[in-house]
Amino acid sequence: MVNLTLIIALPLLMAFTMPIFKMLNSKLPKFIALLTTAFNLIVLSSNFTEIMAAPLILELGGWQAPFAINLYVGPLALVAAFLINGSAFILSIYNLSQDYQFDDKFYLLFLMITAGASGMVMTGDLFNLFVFIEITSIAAYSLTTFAGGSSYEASFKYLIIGGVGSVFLLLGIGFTYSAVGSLNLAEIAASAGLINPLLLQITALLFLIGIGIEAELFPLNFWVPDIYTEAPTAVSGIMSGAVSAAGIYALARIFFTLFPAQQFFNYLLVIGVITLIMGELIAYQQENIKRMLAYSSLAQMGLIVTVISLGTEAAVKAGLFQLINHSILKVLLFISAGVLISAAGSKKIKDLAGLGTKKPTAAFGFTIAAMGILGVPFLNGFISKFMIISSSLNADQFLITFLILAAALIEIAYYLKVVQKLYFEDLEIEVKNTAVITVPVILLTLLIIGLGVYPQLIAEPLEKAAAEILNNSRYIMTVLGGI
Amino acid sequence: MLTKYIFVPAAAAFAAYILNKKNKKAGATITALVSAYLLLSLALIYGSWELNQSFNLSLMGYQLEFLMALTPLSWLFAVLTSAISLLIAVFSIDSQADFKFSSVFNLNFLLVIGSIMGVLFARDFLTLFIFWELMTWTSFYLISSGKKKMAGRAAYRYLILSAAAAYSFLMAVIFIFQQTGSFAFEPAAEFLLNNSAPQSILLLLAISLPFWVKAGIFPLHVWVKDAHGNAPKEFSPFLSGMLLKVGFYGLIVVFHQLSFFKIIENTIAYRGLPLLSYLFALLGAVTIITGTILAIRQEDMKKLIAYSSISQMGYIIIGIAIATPLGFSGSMLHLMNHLIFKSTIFLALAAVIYRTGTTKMYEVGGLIFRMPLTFAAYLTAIIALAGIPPTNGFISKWVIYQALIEKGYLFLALAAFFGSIASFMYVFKPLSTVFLGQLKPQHQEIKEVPLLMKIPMLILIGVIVLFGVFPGIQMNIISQISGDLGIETVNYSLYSIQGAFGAWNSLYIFNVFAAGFVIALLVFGLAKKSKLVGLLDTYSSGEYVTDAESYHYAYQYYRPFDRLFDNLAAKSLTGFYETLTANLLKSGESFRRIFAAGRVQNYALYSVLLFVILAAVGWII
Amino acid sequence: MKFRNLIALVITAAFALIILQAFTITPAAGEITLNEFGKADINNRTAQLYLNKSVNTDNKKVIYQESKNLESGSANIVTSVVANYRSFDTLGEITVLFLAAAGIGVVLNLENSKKKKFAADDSSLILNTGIKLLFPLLLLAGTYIFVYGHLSPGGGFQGGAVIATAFLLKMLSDNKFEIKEISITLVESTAGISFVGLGLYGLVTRGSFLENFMATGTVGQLFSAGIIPLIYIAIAFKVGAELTNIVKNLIEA
Amino acid sequence: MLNFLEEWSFFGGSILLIFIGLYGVLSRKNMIKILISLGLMDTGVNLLLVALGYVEAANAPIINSVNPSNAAAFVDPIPQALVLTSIVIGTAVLALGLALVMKIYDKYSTLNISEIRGLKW
Amino acid sequence: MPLISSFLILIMLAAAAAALAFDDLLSSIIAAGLVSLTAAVLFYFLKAPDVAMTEAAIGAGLTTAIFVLALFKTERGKSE
Repeated sequence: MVNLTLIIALPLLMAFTMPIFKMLNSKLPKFIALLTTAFNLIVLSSNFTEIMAAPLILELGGWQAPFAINLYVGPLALVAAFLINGSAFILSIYNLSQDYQFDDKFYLLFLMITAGASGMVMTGDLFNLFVFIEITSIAAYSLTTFAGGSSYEASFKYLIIGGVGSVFLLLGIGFTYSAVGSLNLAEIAASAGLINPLLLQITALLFLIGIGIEAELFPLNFWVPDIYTEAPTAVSGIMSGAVSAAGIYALARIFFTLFPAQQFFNYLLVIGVITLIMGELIAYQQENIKRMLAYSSLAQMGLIVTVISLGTEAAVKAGLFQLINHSILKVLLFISAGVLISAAGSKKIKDLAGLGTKKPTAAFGFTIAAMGILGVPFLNGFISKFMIISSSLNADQFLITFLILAAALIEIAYYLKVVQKLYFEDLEIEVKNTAVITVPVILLTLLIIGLGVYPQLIAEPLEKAAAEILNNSRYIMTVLGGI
Repeated sequence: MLTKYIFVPAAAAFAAYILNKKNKKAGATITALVSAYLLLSLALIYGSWELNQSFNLSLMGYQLEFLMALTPLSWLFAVLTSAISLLIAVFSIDSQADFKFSSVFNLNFLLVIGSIMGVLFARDFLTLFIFWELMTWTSFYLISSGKKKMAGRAAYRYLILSAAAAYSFLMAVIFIFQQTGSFAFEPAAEFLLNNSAPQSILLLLAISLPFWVKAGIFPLHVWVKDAHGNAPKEFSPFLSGMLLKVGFYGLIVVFHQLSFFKIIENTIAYRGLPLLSYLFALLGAVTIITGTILAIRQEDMKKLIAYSSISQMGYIIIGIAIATPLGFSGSMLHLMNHLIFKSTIFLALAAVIYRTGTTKMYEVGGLIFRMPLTFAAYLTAIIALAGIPPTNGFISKWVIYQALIEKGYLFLALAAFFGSIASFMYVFKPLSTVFLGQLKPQHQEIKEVPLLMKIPMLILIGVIVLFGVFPGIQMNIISQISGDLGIETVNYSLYSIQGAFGAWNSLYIFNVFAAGFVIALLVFGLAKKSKLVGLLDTYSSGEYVTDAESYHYAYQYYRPFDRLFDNLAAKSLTGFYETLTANLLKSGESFRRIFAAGRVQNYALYSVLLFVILAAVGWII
Repeated sequence: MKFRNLIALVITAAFALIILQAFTITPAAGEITLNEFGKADINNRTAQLYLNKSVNTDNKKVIYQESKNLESGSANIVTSVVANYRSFDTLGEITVLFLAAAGIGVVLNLENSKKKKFAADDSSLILNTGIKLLFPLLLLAGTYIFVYGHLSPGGGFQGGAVIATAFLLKMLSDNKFEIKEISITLVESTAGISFVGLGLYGLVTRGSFLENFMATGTVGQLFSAGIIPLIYIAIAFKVGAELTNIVKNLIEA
Repeated sequence: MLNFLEEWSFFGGSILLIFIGLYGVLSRKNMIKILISLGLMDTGVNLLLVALGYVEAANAPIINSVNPSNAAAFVDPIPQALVLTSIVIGTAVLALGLALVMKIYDKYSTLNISEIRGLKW
Repeated sequence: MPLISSFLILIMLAAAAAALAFDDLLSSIIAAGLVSLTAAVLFYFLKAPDVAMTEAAIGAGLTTAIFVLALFKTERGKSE
């Protein structure tokens, strides 16, 4: 019932007024961020049943759907928006115990990166998608620099790659518009079939590169390790939990709706597998725990893209479930790693030895999340790993299944190294006191175990989302229904 | 209601964890109570084989049904698990006094028991996989709570190997699920039967991989030594007693219930046995030989006994692989007997470690004076291990020999003989170094272990002799199992087993030994007592010895024998696995150096390159 | 020419050739391809609806100074697209500039860094007197541009940029000219709030965000085109304040 | 013939500008030059977008006293609106990039990107 | 009209190439400013007055100013 545009409009309003809040009382921005993300979650859940029945079209500016910007919120977009605002909510709880130098600017940027990601997920217009990608990227450039030190280089590198990516994206939008004559995804999809195959291929590749950078695909994701390592913990959390999910959504929306040719899915399959294997192998080498988590999250993104590009409904459902699990687990991993790092005073894994006893909540959070990712039964990772293997075997891709399992094995190797160091080695360094993160850890652990023991909770939205993304003619019908 | 066997230990585990935080002994007592409860309720449901339970769940569009049922085989293993865990729990009430991770230990120990029950009662692959993973994970935590760095690495290697095997299991099982639509054993068995032979064999081998790893058979035995050697002293008996056996439970399920033998019946035979099962038997023989040779070389008592477990596993796999009635019952007998005498040995060694704090044999000596009961327990156990008549070890080895000779496999019989003869050597080494010889000065005031640790050892000694004299008790349940699995049973009575070339009457032999023992006792009692000499009052041909230097010869006990196999032991299999994983992961390093060279312009170049390559690929096709 | 640059040249050349290829495709029957230069067929594009202002209504004719109460009412069609049909994009774009200004403020962490003024010696006489003359004129030109945004070419962005250039020149010419941080942030926030407020008001009254809730008057009049001039005024202040903020940060870094 | 020259000059020209910009980003050592080439690429793309919307002998999409009615032929207004936004986004990104360059310069006191190897791994 | 635009495009491309080729940063910034300026005029030829004004004001004006400021805060500040 509550109009879903508020999910973007309200954070915008709060962001613009953040400097004034800061003048009123310096502690205010923290709580404003928390309240806004909480409000977003309430708005999303209030629309839950309605969207499960039929996708919602929200016209912006009151213009008839396909001829101006409209938001298309289907089950998939709702699930992704829940994921984004959920991780933002939990990270803003985590932020209550943190303090940043320019905290009004931090929370302003934090709200805007969440609103940008939600925008990417809900928009039904191509250029609007470009604008939201730019909002998310520029918020990410600035948020990374809050950690000081060499985060400026990481941010500069990401800016350059983001700049090149936006040029590709703009070229793609230009070609699509001048070929088809409209910027609305449904209208383009309707007449995509008539486009000359060569032009279609060039435009699709332009989009692949442009959005691939956000979706962390293989040759485009070298900014990921630098950014996730140098950025403050909350920023790495929101980037790996929410922004990468939005990137995957955008990639899926573009390729399932506009360019559903099998040839592009084969490209995505190959790129996804390479990202998976490369990510896992390099993650094993890392000594810096945040860099290890960064490579692990880009490997998981590769896994999700691989599974989704198999194209069958079971595969897309498995990919989506893995995306949800990955976001929850990664947010918990980054929060716990953040506390462990500030306790040990160094990002090196070998300095984290023996922290299990001194920092029980953070160590427990890290272990339960690592168990989740490794697919220990009764945790959410197990169900999605099972679904991934059965769907990829169903699409009789034996080599892909073997590679996925081999990658999972390497993953076990490097996560266990850290868990063992935490618990079964003695403490050498004196422990500094750190933030209290019991609330986020408890919330996320309940979510992990809840989804693991009773996944039926989100079975229905997943089924609807997978069905919706796969059948683009229904997407075209719902948007162009009137005309 | 079979799920109670899983949920009771699981619930008790968390209770034990919390209570143990306050009082160190609470955890172990709770484990003992739970195992006793399980043992009792299992005894009550003996015979009701139709007991089963299933509940189905539509999960994410998959119709999954979780089946559980009680079969004679799973009943036997469940009884063995709860019995051995009861004894270990009683033993560890006192022995965990100084153990830092005792609450985590009890939590995981109960979870391991619960998950083993889950594995045993599972009648479909999904439940089996879930509880198998849980068993692996909880035993991983148990092993890594042992000696600091080495336990971590050992547990780490154990988990990686089992995880790799579990994934091959998962892949094969899901493939079958796609063909048959369900995870249960029966539809899978008859699908595999009328499927093309090579594919079924491949599938079944993939399914049996985790069982081979857990059973510690030759190529996959690398984890056993480190895991046993470094695990906490209370967990080693369970690890080598029960965990290795769960692997055999799986193998029996694959061979008989999933009709692996029926499938390979018509494949090429070798000397009257399908080639594949002869290969498995050969693997068993090689395991015996390598286990024995490597056991002799060890200086750490727990590692030595770990290798002896590996070599004893060889006997069991030989029995199962040749699949004759004698062979099968021999291996089941040996499985039970090995569990009993191996846990006695480990408990005795745990008692030694509890008192002296070290696992190195050359650091201790002459403990017979201070810890006579532990010595007695250890002595009876190694007599059983070596296979000397009045004990149960002899019977099972005798039946396996009968089976081998009956089929005329000389090499396997030779390996079995070598295994049991050489076991004298590695068994005698700890006896002489730890218990005999001179008592080290610092161990003068060692006392015997407390009562609660004595009881399990006494019970086990009694069971060794009991089964040695009346094997019939074991044969009842084994014949139930072979009847259920479709293998004809060996005829037996309470105290005799009919082998291929004549029966074995254990009561008669026991009387002879008892008579001999009595006579020896009389002679010892009546004869003149020998003068008690101070241990360190050593006399060495006129040379005047001032300090209390002991002539107790313990280090590198069998140096001449070891020199024979030095080059063989050098090429240990673990080295092979280490190098394999090392350079696989080194490729990751080179991958990183090529691509993440840190220059942002390279990154931008790769994105444009991707565009050009994909355009070219699209243009060519 | 270093070897690395050669590879880069070859790859970029290949990229450019592929893009060029997109223009040289000869369309087979019924296929859509890019039209040649100057041949963009507007009539089956959404642009045609914007030109006829017939998205919700099926209006045909838009006559300067005559047609009344059209759906968008702005004479300058580009302004109607930017501020009315696709005003959500412009809102997004304003946020990008806002985040960039905030980001620069953080990166150069101005608040506690000592005020290092621009080291240029006091600039030449001509520059000072010229700017003293030009400053008010530039402000006037900027205001004209964004106030007449919906009638003649120009609008919020261009007006804001001109105002920012005026302040830039002022700051360059004399070092004592100091804009307090508070005033810039206040202008920025109020302008942002008013833009989003307009959108929310549209949402509350007309049911969808950024919907025009005022009468659109006759095309070509100053007071016409509903909320478009209001939006453009808000945009002008916001862009002006932000660009001045960016320039001020760069000068004082 | 003239139209052919015009077509090739606009489309070809803008793509060449993108090519120069992209080559600049990939090859130049100096960080400010990289940002300049990024700016060039943006200008090139904007030029291409507007050129795609150009109609021969049509006038600017503004109804004023010169062409009072919408019956006359107009150029496509949508690419112009898009380019308006993309120019400002490009400038915002460049400004942030320059601020980062200044900060990196304070630390490494060089603008040569190959000497900034802080993030080895 | 077409001849002038082709000529302007040539100037723009030359200025762009010069922007990369110059060693002195200030002259390459000025060359980039020239590119934006010619682009603004070209937008005018493409009947896009709004875009021309934006490109002139923001592209040529402010961006060049920002680049020069950044230059004087880094390299050029050092050499003086």
